[in-house]
Amino acid sequence: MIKVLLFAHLQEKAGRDILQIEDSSLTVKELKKMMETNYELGSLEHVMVAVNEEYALDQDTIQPGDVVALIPPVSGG
Amino acid sequence: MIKVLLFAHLQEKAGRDILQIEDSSLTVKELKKMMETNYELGSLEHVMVAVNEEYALDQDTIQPGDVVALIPPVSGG
Amino acid sequence: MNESLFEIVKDPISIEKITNKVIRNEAGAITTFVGTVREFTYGKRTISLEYQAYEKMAVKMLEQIGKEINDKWNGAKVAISHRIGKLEISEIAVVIAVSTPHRKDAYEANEYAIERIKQIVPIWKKEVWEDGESWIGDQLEKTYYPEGKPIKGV
Amino acid sequence: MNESLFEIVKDPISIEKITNKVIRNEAGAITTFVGTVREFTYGKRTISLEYQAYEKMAVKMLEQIGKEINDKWNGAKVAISHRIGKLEISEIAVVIAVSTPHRKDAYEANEYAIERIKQIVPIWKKEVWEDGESWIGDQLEKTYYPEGKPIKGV
Repeated sequence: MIKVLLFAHLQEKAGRDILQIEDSSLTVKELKKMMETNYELGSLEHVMVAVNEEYALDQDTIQPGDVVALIPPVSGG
Repeated sequence: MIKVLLFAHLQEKAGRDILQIEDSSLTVKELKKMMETNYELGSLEHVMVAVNEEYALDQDTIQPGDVVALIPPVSGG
Repeated sequence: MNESLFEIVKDPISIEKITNKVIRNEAGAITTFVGTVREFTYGKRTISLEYQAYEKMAVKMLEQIGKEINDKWNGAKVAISHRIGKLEISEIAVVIAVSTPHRKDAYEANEYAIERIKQIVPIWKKEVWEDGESWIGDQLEKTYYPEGKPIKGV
Repeated sequence: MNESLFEIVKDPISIEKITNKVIRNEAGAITTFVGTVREFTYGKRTISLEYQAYEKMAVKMLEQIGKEINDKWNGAKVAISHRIGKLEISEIAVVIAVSTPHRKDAYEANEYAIERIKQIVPIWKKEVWEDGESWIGDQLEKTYYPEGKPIKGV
């Protein structure tokens, strides 16, 4: 199982702050595509992905047990 | 009468923080020369002069009643 | 001294407290940046703001910014506190304090910190206006990450 | 609000108090510079410092710096407090707070203020070391004033 954390407008769109997906393993790119298809999150083109609190690249692999976060463009400061 | 205020090492050299000079009127340059000659202040080459709290030029005139200050290179901040 | 130099907080931030974290005998220059909630942005009136963070990762990223600054400016000490939750106009959202032996470094390193916060720290701002509200993204207007993640700072 | 934005003081300076003077609804960025007494300068150990000022003129010059900043950076608000008398290691000598609508201006204007203080404000520092003491002049190592007075800032 992989946990996916949602923030900001993605959290509001999904109506929750965490999703659980059953999958053996997949790439970041695959995860983004799956999120776009299965949940009504809109385009994730400009959304970054963090795996276990580190920014990840499209080709990085996500393993069961990982905590993933979808990071829309940040606006702190 | 013209008041001349002294600060920092000039004050210590002169042993006081204010001098009074009797003079009708003189230029800043003349004042500096007179100070060098009559008081043991050392060279005033790098010392600026303020007249009534404004920086003055060598050729500016000091009138009786003016408050003059000898301003060695500053070191605040 | 067990206090944390990099933190996400829910209560008002004391400028004095954050600045004092970096005051040291050997560093004569300290710069503090204070970011407050502005009433008008491009003519639009903000009523209040709400900040949300991925807290654990945000703290990690703030720590990373501290490390980057130490690599770039010798002898710098950095403390950053970012507040989240609802903030009113004029309230403090972020305080960055940097001390260095030399003055120029304190300004440069501090400005670097705020730029990096706006690039890599997972914090989001929701603006509430008189006629609606919206999550604000992309303050730097650089949504495109060619590497798929923020550019490395070092 | 009757408080003074530019002042020479004899008691410890509160960073928070000076910074609060410039916080405004319309300015989202505040930079604060804090200058403290450094223990070591070029390897020489300082025990304590004494600052002396030509107070009336010093306040006037601080006000002038404020005006120069307003001419150069639109919508900036500046507050400067400089302490005089005897100061111990790590104590605060000067606090400069600048608020501006835009971040970059707040850094630039603040750095301009400290540079100008070191040029035109009649304040002098006496350093006390283990083996003696001396009035320090010319922190910028620019003793030569071709015009006979400091170069105009504007």
